[in-house]
Amino acid sequence: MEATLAEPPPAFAIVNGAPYNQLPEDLYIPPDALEVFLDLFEGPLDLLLYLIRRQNLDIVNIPIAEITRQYIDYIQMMGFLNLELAAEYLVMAALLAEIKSRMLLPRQPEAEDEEEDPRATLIRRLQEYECIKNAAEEIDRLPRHERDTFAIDVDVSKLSVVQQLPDVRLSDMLLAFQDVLKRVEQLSHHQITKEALSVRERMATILANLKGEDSLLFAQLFTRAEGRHGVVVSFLAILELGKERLIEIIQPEPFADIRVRAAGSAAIAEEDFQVESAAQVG
Amino acid sequence: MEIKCIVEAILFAAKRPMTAKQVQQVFPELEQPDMTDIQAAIDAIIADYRLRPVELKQLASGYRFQVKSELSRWVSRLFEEKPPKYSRALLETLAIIAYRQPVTRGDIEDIRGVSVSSGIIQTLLEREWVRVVSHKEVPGRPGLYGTTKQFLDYFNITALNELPTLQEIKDLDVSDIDKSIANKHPHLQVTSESQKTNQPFAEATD
Amino acid sequence: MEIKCIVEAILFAAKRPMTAKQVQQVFPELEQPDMTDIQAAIDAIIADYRLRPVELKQLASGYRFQVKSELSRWVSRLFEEKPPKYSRALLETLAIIAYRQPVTRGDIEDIRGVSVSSGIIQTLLEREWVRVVSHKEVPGRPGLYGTTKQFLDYFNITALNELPTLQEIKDLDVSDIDKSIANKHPHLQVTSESQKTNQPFAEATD
Repeated sequence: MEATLAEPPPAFAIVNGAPYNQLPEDLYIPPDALEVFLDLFEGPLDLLLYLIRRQNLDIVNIPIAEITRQYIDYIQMMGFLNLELAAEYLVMAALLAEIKSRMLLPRQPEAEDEEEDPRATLIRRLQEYECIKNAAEEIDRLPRHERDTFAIDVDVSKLSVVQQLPDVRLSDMLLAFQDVLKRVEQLSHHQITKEALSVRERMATILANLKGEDSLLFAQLFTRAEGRHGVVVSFLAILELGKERLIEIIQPEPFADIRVRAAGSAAIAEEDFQVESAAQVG
Repeated sequence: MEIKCIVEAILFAAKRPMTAKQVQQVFPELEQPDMTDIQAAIDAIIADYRLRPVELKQLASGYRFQVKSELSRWVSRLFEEKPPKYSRALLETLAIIAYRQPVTRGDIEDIRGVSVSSGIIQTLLEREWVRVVSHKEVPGRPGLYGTTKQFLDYFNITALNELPTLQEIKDLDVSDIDKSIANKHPHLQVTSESQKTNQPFAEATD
Repeated sequence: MEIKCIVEAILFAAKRPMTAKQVQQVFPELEQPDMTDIQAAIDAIIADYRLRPVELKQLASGYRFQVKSELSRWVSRLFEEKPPKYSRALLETLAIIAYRQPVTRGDIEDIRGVSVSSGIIQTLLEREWVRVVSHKEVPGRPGLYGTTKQFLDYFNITALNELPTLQEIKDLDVSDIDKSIANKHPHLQVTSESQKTNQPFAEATD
């Protein structure tokens, strides 16, 4: 199909001097060929260029009236086939029609200097577009990576390489946090409570200690060596963890040892208990 | 160890183009050869590989070893994925940016006579072939696009002036157009031309 | 085109070791050389590169061009470029984990008001600055993150409460932060100079 459209024009393409009494050959292309029309042409300038080039015309010498007729024939055919046409094609048709109608009017020499001849504008645009179109084709022919030239890939995995990691300054981190705090203050529903940092740290430590343990004795969460301050920190951490439902503090019966376990293990224990009781009922 | 040997190893190991300066800086600080020595080594390596299937090629962002294009027929068969194909619209947009930079999207559309899809600009930006170099001080402050070194690298050239030269656009004189039309196509100016072509839209919308 | 030339190009372009058989199969079906020719080409190439800084080496899974290990000392510096800086998002995430631990990723997102990429958490885990201390008993059992001993070591503190309090952070301005840390922990002032000196390569060459 593409070949049909792109084929050099038949004898009728002899333009200079020859009148056009018949529709361009293109219009006898089967309709489905025209459906590739929009893919084939990159817009109205491209179509115009095609019409000009297929007749071996010089852009500067194009017979505007004839090219206009051919162009509009094309556009009409598109209309008949109900193919969706980009607005640009219609704008160009209007421009061509305008140029043609101007040419039919008698010349007013004094007015000519004031506004540019629309033909000149069109011709300049066609030239500019053709230049770019050719340049694009030449760029396409340049040897390009992935198609014509290929990266070499030499193995370097055997080399001993130490990957350096980015450095962070504490002040950078604190400044970043300052921004967070400012943002949080603006959103009133968030509140960053001000527990002492040692408490938050201890909370994480206690959770980590509980990991993999069924439960720990309450007393095991305190270290005598830390003194009174350490005990207070641990105690506050346990309370905070309880409040945030991250741990459970349990005492199976009065005066028994208080135990602490991670919230997860509690859920598992309950499941076990339910299974057991079900078994008993059964 | 010979400088040339080290330079060659560095250029083989680097997975990107390297300038002579960058090669120099790979050497430990106290052992860095002069730039002239680095350059001499590079030139010698280029000569060494002249007859081999790989070459040390100078690109916009430095020197890179690559398989010569004469071998693409065989080497391309190594990869299951076909190399990306670029549409005419994309190549034309790229050409306009390359030859007319800095340009806005509007400028591109003026030259091509059709709108430019955002997909095309997006693809060019993602491939890092073009970038927004500035903004035009008109309403909307549209981005002005220019090409990058990666674009030159990809097409195996070192500078924009190695692109194919644009054919010159002839200056035109409107009176010439009239003359040439009048001389060569006398029939085109007669009124019989007005026939059916004057009402394209009425017909087209039927 | 000579067989050796094509084989060499294929081995340079392949991103993996290639057996002689695999090399043969890269040739178009009707042009495939005999295995003996392929093997002869490979042997010739190995000989050609004997004195160069790269070599064609036979590995368990095939032939692969490698930079010779003698050049490790020079070439490895290629990959030791100054590492990129961590993003603002990463620093914020790290600070939130430090000050609000134990927290889930959801908590961090709530505080920051934007989502936290898994890449950030991954990086922090890989640097061993944070760890999963437990899981929260809500649907999905998200991990609860806390800081590590390595985090304290990296920032040269012995316990978290040596960090400025929330109130102090709010009140401080940029220069004060450095000062206040410097006063409390004079050793904390990390200067960019000290980073330069511990480039691993400098150490390696000692």
